[in-house]
Amino acid sequence: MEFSSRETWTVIHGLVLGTLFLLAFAGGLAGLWSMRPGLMTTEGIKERMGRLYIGAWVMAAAAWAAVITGTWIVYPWYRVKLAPVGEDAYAGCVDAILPNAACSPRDFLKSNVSGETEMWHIFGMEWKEHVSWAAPILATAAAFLIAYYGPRLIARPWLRAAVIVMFVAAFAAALVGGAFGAFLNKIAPIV
Amino acid sequence: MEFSSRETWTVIHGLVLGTLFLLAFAGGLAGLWSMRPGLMTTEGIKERMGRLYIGAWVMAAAAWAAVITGTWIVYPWYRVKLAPVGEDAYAGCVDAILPNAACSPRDFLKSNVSGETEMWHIFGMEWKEHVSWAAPILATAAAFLIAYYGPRLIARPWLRAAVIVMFVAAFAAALVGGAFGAFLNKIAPIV
Amino acid sequence: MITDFDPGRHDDEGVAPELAPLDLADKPDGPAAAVMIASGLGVFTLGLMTTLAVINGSVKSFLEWFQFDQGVGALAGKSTVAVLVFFVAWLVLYLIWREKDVVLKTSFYIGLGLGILGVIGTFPPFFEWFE
Amino acid sequence: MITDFDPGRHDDEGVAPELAPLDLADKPDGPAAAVMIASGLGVFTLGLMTTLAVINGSVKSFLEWFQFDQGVGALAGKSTVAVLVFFVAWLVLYLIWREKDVVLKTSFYIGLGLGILGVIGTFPPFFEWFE
Repeated sequence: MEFSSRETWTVIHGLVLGTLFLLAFAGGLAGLWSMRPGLMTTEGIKERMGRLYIGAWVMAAAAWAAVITGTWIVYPWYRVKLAPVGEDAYAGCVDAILPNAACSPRDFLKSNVSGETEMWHIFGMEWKEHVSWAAPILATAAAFLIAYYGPRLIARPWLRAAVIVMFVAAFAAALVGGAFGAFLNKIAPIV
Repeated sequence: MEFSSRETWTVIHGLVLGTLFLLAFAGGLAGLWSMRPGLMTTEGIKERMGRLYIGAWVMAAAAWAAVITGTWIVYPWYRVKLAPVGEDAYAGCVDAILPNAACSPRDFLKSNVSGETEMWHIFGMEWKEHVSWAAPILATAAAFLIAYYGPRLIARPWLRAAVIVMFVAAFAAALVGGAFGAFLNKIAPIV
Repeated sequence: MITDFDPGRHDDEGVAPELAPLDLADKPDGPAAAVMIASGLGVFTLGLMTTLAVINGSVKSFLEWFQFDQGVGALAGKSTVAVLVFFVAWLVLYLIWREKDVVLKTSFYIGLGLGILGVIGTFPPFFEWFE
Repeated sequence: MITDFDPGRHDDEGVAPELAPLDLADKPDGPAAAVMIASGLGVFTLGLMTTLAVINGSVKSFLEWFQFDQGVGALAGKSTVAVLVFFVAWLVLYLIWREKDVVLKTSFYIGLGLGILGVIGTFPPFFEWFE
């Protein structure tokens, strides 16, 4: 009962960091949402802010760790060209049911050997690999704004709303990345 | 770019319901944590409780939906005996790299055709399939307590702590289920 | 452990004055005790069924009966029985204790103890002892 | 849009009296405007690089240079350049606006607009037009 090195990295990239990101996002959003005048006592504000800072920075850190491990460790395994033999770009994928040592996930999807899978690469992976990088940028910006203004966000409803927009936009970018990542892992797992 | 019926159900079971559960848990825990005397104004309590009730019941509902779809839809695909031919219980799994039409995930893991995989079934799946059912029971009990006492939890710190224990225990049970589910899906996916 | 409901037993508004304007009705602790014990009992039943199915073939056959040919095996019975025990125990205790105060600490620890035993019962290294 | 820092421009403690006991120092809005615009610019750069790499082969080669033989391809350059633009723009604007007030609404909408353009640039049906 153990993981290969590749399985371990895909677990860290998607499952561990993804779970951490979701928990930090939901906890952070719940805290951010209540930052309105008249809802908390002074004591309550102090109690809240500590956790909100931690949640926001953990979310940003998880996003950075996820895109860096995803891009630099997992993605090369996905995209390596294993299948070409002479003129035939997908020779290695003939009869493949799933990616294997002669057919990378990208080869496998583009070869269409198991149905119309090409769009999973052209739309799913191509979007996911790029847009996911928006998540750490936006999460870092939101975390900075939360840390910079702190309790003052309570008195400035428009600013609080702007921070929530950035916070949720970071989540949306990560959701595209995470959902397509999980789907692609089903259709064409890293092996 | 589409899913088979089985892929769709595993996505609903693990990814959609799992994500919903995590979000509801983290948001709910953040709300529950702040239910202490002196932290919120009366207005703040009213604002908070609505979201806390929703979070707690969504968490319970997601847990019920996850264990019911998992047990009654996904699990039969996992455990069906496809491999036996005559005396040989795992004949269908010979040379299999992953589960296939002649070798269910359970057959595949128990056959050890791709390394020492038997423990993934004996420990991972056997624990996960049973203990996961504790999650909806505990989450429902916690949601009932939150709804029953409402703001009074603020004045009763011991009771609030007891509810948090049940809330986190529901999460822990789901975490065992979710983590082993994701791992098993890597080692021996439902196909 | 069980007493008549006494709305004056807690000073909630004294502990947290912010509750006063909400004008909350006080409620007996019986229904809360009911769900604490019932949820513990549900989880305990889960573990008990899991282990009993290993020990006794006819228990296993009984639990498999619940699968209605869906290929779920004994898990169908283990989970259905545990969920039924949870809801029935909750309902029964609720009806008995609806208007009573029941000591919550005792109820919680009973539930917790049952829950821990239940989780042990679902733990493979434990139930495999009986194979 | 840019003015000298005026600590009296908001009545935070008037809007939310619960802030008063915290005795918070007021801060200029410049650093916040900086991060709003810089993050928009970072996301915009991501989209721009993604689309430019499709249009122009030498841009793509330049972006691939960042992969240092790790097999990441042009994504290495797109992401590295976008992240550098984000941090450098943030730092530069921060240093310029550190002690200034900058109108946050304008800054946010600039950032939002850049961000939306950036996401469009990463959207495959968009950048495939240029193939």
